Amino acid sequence: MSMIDKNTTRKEAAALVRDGASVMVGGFGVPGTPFILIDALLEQKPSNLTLIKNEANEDGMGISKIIEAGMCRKLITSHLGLNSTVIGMMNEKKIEVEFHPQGILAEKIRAGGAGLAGILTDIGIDTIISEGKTKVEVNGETVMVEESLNADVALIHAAKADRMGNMVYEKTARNFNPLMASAASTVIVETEEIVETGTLSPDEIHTPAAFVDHIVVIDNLTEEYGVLQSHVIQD
Amino acid sequence: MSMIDKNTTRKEAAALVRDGASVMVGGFGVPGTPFILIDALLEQKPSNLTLIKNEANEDGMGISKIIEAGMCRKLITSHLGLNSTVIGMMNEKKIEVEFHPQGILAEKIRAGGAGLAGILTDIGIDTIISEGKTKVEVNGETVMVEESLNADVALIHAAKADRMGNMVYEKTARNFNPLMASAASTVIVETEEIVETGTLSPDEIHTPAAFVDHIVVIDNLTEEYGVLQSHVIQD
Amino acid sequence: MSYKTKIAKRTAREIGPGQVINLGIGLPTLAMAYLPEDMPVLIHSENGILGMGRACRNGTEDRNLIDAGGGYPEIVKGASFFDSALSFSIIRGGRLDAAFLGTLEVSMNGDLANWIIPGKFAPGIGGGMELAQKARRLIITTTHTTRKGEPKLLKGCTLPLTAKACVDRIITELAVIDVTEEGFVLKEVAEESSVDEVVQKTGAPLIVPDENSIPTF
Amino acid sequence: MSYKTKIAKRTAREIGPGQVINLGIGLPTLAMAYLPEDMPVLIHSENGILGMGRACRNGTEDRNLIDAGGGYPEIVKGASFFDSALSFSIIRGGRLDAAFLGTLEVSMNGDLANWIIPGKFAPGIGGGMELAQKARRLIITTTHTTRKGEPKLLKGCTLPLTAKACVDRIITELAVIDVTEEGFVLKEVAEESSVDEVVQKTGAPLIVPDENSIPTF
Repeated sequence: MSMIDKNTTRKEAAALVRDGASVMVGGFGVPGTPFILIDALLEQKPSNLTLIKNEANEDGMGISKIIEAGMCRKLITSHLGLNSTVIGMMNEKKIEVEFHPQGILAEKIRAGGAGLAGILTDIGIDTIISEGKTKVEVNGETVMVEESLNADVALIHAAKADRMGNMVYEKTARNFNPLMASAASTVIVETEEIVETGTLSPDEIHTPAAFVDHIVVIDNLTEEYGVLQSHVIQD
Repeated sequence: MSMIDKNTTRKEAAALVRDGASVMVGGFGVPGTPFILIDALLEQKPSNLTLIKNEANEDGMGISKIIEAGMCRKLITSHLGLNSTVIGMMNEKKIEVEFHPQGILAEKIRAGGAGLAGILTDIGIDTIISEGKTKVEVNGETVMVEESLNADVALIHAAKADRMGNMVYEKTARNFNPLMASAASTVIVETEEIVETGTLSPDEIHTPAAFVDHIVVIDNLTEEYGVLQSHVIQD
Repeated sequence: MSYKTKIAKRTAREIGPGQVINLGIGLPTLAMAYLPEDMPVLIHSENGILGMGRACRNGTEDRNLIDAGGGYPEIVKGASFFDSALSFSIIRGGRLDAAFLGTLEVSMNGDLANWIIPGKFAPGIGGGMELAQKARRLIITTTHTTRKGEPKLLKGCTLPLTAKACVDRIITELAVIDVTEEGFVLKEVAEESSVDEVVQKTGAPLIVPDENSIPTF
Repeated sequence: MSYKTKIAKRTAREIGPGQVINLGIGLPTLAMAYLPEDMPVLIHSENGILGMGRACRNGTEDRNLIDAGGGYPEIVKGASFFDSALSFSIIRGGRLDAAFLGTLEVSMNGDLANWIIPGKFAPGIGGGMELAQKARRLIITTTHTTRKGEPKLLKGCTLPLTAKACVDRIITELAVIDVTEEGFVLKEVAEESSVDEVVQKTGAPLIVPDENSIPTF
């Protein structure tokens, strides 16, 4: 089985993201955000992107850099609470932002990965986010159609991957990564460590190799991966 | 945290299943089927049950014994290919059987656990299983509403659990177990091994403790858990 | 004692042994510091933790371990990590005994408005709607009035709703108030306050069961 | 060579290095024995395996490790186990390069009927509908005719459908036939057979591109 080896360079990986592409980006805050793949994208400079991510990272970090560089037309996200720059760009209509409840965003992506057309939910039913959404009756209750989300490319961060693409995430760096890894046509993984195929325990693999197209090994983590001092409690 | 201990006896666990209850039972074939909890149910003798399981085990094994004992009114399942007894009972209308595509059955249960009203899918759209199902248009495509499934009780088999209810499954014994563990009001787990809380790795827990209500430790596996000689290749 | 400490201490008393709870960002999170050290409770965080502990201090932070607000928590024995889909299955599936959220407004029928001020504040939704709609018990922790002194507890919300008829209890620096079918009911008054003050600062009718026997906190 | 061996050997040649495939119960599974030993291929099983190997022999069976048909398989390096939801995400999400299924009938527009004979055989659905509808390529492995000698390849299916217009290729002991927009097209003929026999035993028009240059197998 040693012939399956999905290793590639960050430059080749970034070249797979075309102008106008939809791109899912893993991460919830710093953990699980593929900062080095994002930096490769910044160098590649595709334009007119639709980004799908839980949040926009914080000002000057991660996908905020892509948005600040004007490469992103639309952002599909859950909240921007910690990023005043992107909120400002949204208010100035420099970027279109589509908000979803966090778990519904997760389910829409998961549904895309699971080959479903969508899910039915009552979340937000009595609020403005229900406006314009298709309603269905299920057991006498009115629920909303939330269509599944897919993307051209997913950028994923793993703690460990084998050469075939089996992945393991660490702690809260898991978040949206396994969902997005299932929902994109081309799945690019950056991994902190690559191991020989067969060394990960089959019961402990979080994302099976079938979902992964390309693997980029990141040897030296940039500063962005570290503990964010602004969130550390100072006694 | 040592105060949380969900340990109970098989007898007390079985008594939680009332006449007329809906009961999800983990397992796909032998692996993951909670045979000892099923035996406890046979002794308890609740009647008029609705059982939800991938298949009906094989003749004279697992939930087939409950069905053969006349305790089951309705079976929601994917296929009965290896159980001629239950197929016979179905044909003689001694039991009502509702069939779903295997992955749709899994998704309906998962949707129940995820607090969704249902999912939208095109699986079976051009077949007799689409008859009578609500249809919705999503992006110009006609898809079906598959309502979520919940149950009063789930009977789950784990390889290992800690006292708080975190669980780990082994190999193909995982199957429907994590899905059903999320979708029932009362979740009863039989585990081959109980370990002290804190000894399972947080990244490798398959089902978090929040889903589990009661744990039964099974010390001596019955014969049913073993390799089925009828499926072993004889050279 | 600051108003934050007052609210946090009282909030901590809502949490019972064996419960699975979610503490929203801000005021609710502060309650964690006032839980008994040995309280067996499983604290959930939307980003994929069950079994969150107190905030890290003194350099014990882990770059891969944050809470939903971006802080660095410890974890307890028996903690687990999972993806965002499973995380919200715990919420929407009804496995949270209680959720605690801050707010902008609450109405007397339990409507919650805490995510948008048209034209001023619209950072997105996060997990708030799902916590509000699906926790078995929703407790709001908030200052009793806005910074301008205007009531946050109202007959009807003026801001876009987060969720309808979802609030069970409100804990402020002045009072503990339940939302019932009859409207707001005063359950406790702060030692530093009075029934009169609470009634005056509440923007809707407040049922006071027996003025002389309202417990203090 | 038995008809089973004939079909299994030819089926194995459909599988390329690096592919993710699912081999249905029965005839398709037999193909595994004819894959080159070192072929890097990931075989999926509905019950939660990616990276299934050959059938266990001589007591190496593991009570916790079966395939979707109940047999005891080995696993290859790089195999993983997962739950039934993720297992079918691989199928419905389009990550299977090919699926191989047996059948009762196939129609010339690619309809598949393999799960029910009204009044006689209705054991349920299993994973068949999802494999048929969602694999990138669906290959049917079957005897060319029923035990009674009646054709299984028809103008239109008479039995309830498993899925509409889903079949790409049919491999029998007599021929390899593709389903195209024009109908059935003969691609290969078994050494033991002839174009005439295949045409005669096929219950629908069969396009024969050039009778003298049809490859044999």
